Amino acid sequence: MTMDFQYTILIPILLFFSFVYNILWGRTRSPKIAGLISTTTILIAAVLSYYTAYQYFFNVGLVNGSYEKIIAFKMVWLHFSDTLVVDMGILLDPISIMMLVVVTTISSMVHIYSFGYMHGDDGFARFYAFLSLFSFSMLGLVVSSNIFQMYIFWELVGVSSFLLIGYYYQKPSAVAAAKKAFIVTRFADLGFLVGILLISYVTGSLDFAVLTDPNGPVMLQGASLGFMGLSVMTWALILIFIGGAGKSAMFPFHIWLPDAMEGPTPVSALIHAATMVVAGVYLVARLFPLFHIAAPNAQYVVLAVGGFTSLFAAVIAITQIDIKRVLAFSTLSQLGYMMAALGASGYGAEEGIGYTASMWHLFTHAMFKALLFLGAGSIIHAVHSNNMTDMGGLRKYMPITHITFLIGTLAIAGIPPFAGFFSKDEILVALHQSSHFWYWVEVITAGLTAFYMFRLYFNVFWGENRHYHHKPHESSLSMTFPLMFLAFMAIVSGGFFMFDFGAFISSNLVPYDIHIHWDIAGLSIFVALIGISLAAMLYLKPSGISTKMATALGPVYKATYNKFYFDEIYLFVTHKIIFNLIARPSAWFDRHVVDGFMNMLAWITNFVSGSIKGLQSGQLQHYAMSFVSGAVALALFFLYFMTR
Amino acid sequence: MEQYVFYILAAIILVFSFLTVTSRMILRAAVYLLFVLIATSGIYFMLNYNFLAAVQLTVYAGGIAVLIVFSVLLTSQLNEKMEQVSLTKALAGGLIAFAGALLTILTIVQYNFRPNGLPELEPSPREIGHAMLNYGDNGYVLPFEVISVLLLAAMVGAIIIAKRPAKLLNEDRTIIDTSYPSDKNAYTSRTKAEIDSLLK
Amino acid sequence: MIDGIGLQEILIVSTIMFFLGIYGFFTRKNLITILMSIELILNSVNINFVAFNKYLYPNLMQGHFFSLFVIAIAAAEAAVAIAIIIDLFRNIKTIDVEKVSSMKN
Amino acid sequence: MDILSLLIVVPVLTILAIAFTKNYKQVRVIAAIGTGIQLFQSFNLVWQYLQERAAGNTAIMVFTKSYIWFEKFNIKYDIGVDGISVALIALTGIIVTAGVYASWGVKEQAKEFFIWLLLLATGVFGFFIAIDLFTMFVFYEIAVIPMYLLIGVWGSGKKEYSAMKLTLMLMGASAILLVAIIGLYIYSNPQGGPLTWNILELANVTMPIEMQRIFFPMAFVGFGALGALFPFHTWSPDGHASAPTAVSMLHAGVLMKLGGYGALRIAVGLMPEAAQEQAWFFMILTAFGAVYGAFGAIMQTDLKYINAYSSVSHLAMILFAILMFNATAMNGAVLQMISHGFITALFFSLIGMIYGRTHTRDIYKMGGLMKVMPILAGTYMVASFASLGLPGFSAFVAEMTIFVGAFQHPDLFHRVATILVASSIVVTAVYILRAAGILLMGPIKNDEFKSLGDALWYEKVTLIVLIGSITVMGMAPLWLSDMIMKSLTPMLQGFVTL
Repeated sequence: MTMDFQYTILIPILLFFSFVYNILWGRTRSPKIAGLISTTTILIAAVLSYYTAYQYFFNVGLVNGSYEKIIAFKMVWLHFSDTLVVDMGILLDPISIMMLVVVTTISSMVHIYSFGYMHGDDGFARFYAFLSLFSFSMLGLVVSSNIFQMYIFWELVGVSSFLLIGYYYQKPSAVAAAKKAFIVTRFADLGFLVGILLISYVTGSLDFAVLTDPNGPVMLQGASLGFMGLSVMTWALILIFIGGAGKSAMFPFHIWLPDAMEGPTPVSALIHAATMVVAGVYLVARLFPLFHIAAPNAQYVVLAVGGFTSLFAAVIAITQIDIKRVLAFSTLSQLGYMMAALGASGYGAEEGIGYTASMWHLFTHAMFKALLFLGAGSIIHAVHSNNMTDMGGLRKYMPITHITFLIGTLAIAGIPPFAGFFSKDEILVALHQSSHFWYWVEVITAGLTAFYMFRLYFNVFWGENRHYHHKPHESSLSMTFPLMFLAFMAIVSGGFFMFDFGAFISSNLVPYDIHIHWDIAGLSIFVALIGISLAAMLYLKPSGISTKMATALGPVYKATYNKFYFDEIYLFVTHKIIFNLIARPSAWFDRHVVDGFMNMLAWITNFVSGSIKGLQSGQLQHYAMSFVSGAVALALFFLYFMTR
Repeated sequence: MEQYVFYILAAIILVFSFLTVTSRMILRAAVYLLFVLIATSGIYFMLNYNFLAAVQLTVYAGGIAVLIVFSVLLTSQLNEKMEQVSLTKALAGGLIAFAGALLTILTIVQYNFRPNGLPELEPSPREIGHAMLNYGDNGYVLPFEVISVLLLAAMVGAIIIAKRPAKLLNEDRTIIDTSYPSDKNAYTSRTKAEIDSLLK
Repeated sequence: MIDGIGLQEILIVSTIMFFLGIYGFFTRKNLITILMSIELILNSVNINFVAFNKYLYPNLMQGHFFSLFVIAIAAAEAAVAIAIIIDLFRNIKTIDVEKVSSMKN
Repeated sequence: MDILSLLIVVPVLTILAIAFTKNYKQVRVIAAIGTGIQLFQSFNLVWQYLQERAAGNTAIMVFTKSYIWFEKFNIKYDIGVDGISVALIALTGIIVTAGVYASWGVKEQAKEFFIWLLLLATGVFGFFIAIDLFTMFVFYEIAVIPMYLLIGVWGSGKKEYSAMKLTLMLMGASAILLVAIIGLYIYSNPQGGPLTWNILELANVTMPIEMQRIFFPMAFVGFGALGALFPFHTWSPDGHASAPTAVSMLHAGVLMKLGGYGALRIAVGLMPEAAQEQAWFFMILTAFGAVYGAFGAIMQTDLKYINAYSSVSHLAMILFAILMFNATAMNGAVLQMISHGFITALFFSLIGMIYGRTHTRDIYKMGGLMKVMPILAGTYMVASFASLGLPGFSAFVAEMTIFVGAFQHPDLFHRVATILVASSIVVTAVYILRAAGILLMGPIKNDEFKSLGDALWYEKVTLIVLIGSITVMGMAPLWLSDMIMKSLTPMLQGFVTL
């Protein structure tokens, strides 16, 4: 049964209009109107997305045992050549629909939340305009039918992220963070772009329908051509993965994400936790058949980078004291999980459990991480500080925030029956099937996750009661409602879909049943509980143990606290090497050597003319002398040389 | 006899020509020039061109030389020696002049002049007057008229030039850049000191 | 015709006179002395005209008349030149040819 | 009067009308009217052109007219347009209009200023419609010469030096160019018989390869110098820094495109064999120039210098793409000409407006302008995004077309060079954001700036026209791209199949 999905074009377009309205006229109108317009459009988009999901999964449903890829809309945007065409299209398949739901849901919650959080801010309209722009770009990204369309929206989410991180543009640190985020991701995007170029060169197509057809000719193209021992397709996919790694802040592009917390907290929740940062994961998932079939080496890179990042970020998260940074590093860690799951996945229904798990984790993570960030926002709003050293005992003042935050923490720690447990379990299953080394890495990471999250939780809500400037109070309904909604989602999105998620999303679109592997799950619960109890021991009641441990570990602690000095390394490379060793010399070279050469030509001309100018002295006698001597010489010449 | 007279005249011409161009006293140079001009008229006499010789004496030796002496008196300090000619300039000029003279003389000596041998014409002032105003063959009325117009023009010009009032004598105006708008130093390479020394 | 004197002797005298004038023209700085050098040159040319006329074409008068005209022109020239020199002297108090360069620049 | 000649006649009439005005108010009104008509004409031309093509006219050039004006050398006033020139004429129309509004505040010697400005515009229009090499060259010179006066008289800073440098370097280049053009003329009829300057006829003639080897580099360098080909670009930073706003806009926006257009149509179009033979050398220069210009911009502190170096980088891409000899890359080159024209004009107009308020162009002396002048600062931000190749703006379309096109080249060396050029977009992001960050964001550094006003109405006209063009082209590039692509096809037949 076919269905007309053309209305889906409205989902992004509405948001685009909201953006245009707010950016052009929002400043001069009442801020309330701007907020209402944005919120209304995103809510409409959310409703449309749910409707689409319902239609797609239940009305259209399975055709010959698998889900169809539906092109709901397609328009030629640009012809590069006869075969290389950039379309603007809407591709509906299980993962894009899931992303539609995730993005519109989280975005709606953030829109509502921001009514309270951003209340009274100067740039209220601007904020909502940028939120609309972001939602538009993100939705455009997830429904892309063409890799180039994806690249286009990829850049647009990058710029919305830039604008929102730099929202407090008068704060130099925010500006610096925005610039850093944009430039780092742009550098990674160069990899994406070159990857696209390679793919276009090898396959002659940019269309996902062609590129991801597992039986298509693309899977064999580019396999023969080699460069440094890897096939061209492998290189292309590694480059594309670099783009994804940049956006998902995988190691070594992770440095921008913690700094990005300079943006308003709702933005961190929306962009830097739930949606934009998973774009990299989504990209790999989108091209999954290509990764798995045409370039297994590239897929292994995905696994390794994802696995390493998850552990690396978890270690750093332990020592951070800024609550948003802790959450940022935990985001990194969880994104690493998703990447690793994709890297470990096989192709097919059962073998592709990693794929399903990754998407599932993406889904649940979006819910509980948005919840955690919004909760953190609520706390910051109340306490006016980001540092957990300024907090403690908040459970008494902010009951709703406390409960919802606890739910989120349990979810991320992987305690059943909360969402994170189920998706993380499937990821561990997938890793167990594929690589024991990375399996153990992720198990350890799970323990660390539980530890640092509960360290955060205990420090903020328990521990000793700090002295506050004014008594913290619970936030308004516009802020607590999204918290409660997301807490509800964080509970049900795992268990509720328990035996159903595989029925919706699988690597080859064929639904299958998934079930809990209690052997693996048991271990992960055990590790998580160890982490929690350790955290409780150290931080539930104020005790000096943690500081003692920190001093005992000394340099290790310091290195971890300073994020292993990656920022410094990057700073060194950009400022010392690129600025001072390339840019400054080339500017100098241009002014002095190239331009100097031109000036030298001018100088020579000037000099020569100055010298011969002496001949035109204006002195009659000089002229006369030249004239006579010339005449004499000519006479001599004609008389004595010409005649003989 | 005539031969020796010629040699004497030639010697006078050459010696005083040389002195004219080398003397550092300007009035003396003018007088030496006068001698040269007179000696030249002597040569004309010897060639039997009496009218021409007379003209030479009156116009040249009488008119022009006096004019020059006058202008010398008007413009120069008489008891002041002119500055020494710089050696390079003298050498260069001398060399060129010498080379030119040598070349010319060599050519003259080598060339075989052939007179046409026809009977000589001795012009009397009367014949000259006729030829001057004749417009037929051997008539010179056209150059004569042209010369008269030229003389008139020269006369008028000389009067006008000499009558023009002195333009700048006050100090705040420069001699060079009167036509330029403001920043005189932008357009001239002269320093203030140079201009001042010129004005002195 | 001068007895015992050929054309070449006269020409040599005039040539030397001519180049002495040239030398003066080159080396003198004072405008009046330059004018004198020019007179020397003109004079030597006159001698040439006359000598050629007398020795080579004694039946004609061209050289003679040319000399006359040259004398006339020299007079005119001297008059104008001296007027200019005097005017110059009144204006810039010098008749040094090297310093009179206001046309330049 | 035919539709193309009107493009020259109208500015000339405007100049005449301006000559009879009494004060600067009349001058600018007349200039605005004249350029308004011109803008309308440019759009009308685009419309007529599309109609003509839709009606099935497949000639290489349409609206052709020919009048002989110098019979002895067969020099004709030959005019005609194809998709490329139509697009560039529209660009010129828009930028001239924007330029007039950007110089609304010129009061000193306004009459002369607008006369020279419009004369420059006349030259540019003439250049784009001419298809006779000599006539083209004449218009080229008409466009270049007023630059000297415009910079030398109305400029700022080291204006005499800059004006002289610019004029001398461009004149030097055009001297070389003239030799190449005459070479083309002399070898235009190998069989003997009448020679021709006409581009269309020349395209059917194969010049002996030995001669091409001599004349191609001359033509390419001659046009390339105007298109800021490394190392002949050094006039551009100084020139732009000293030029008044509208002149910078016109110069960077339009005049420098003459270089790219000429290199495409004459150097590469008429001497394809030598072009292919020598492409590698110029490709190294242009690829290097693209990256080098971007790096050069990182360390600049003067807004105009930043933009001038950015132009060097972006224009190098145009010449780079032209040397790729495939339709996509060349299409990208033309798109980049148009896109860069809009963006750089926008930048220069903004810099002019900001400079007019703060009286400094040193970015370190400014800061936090976003708070003081939200419209100008916001527009500057938009211009920055457009310049660094963000989707939705024209530069993205152009650059991507260039990269994709260039990357389809079968030779590995070309593809590696493409990656090198593509990497310049990262550097672009660095310097653009650095400048925007220091200039617009952060705290306000100078208290005097707090009282500064935002954009005035005529400034808004300039900004809206330019931003509108940039976004329209960035969001709906298809018609433009296809129009250009169709016109490139006949030219590409001259190349050896790759």
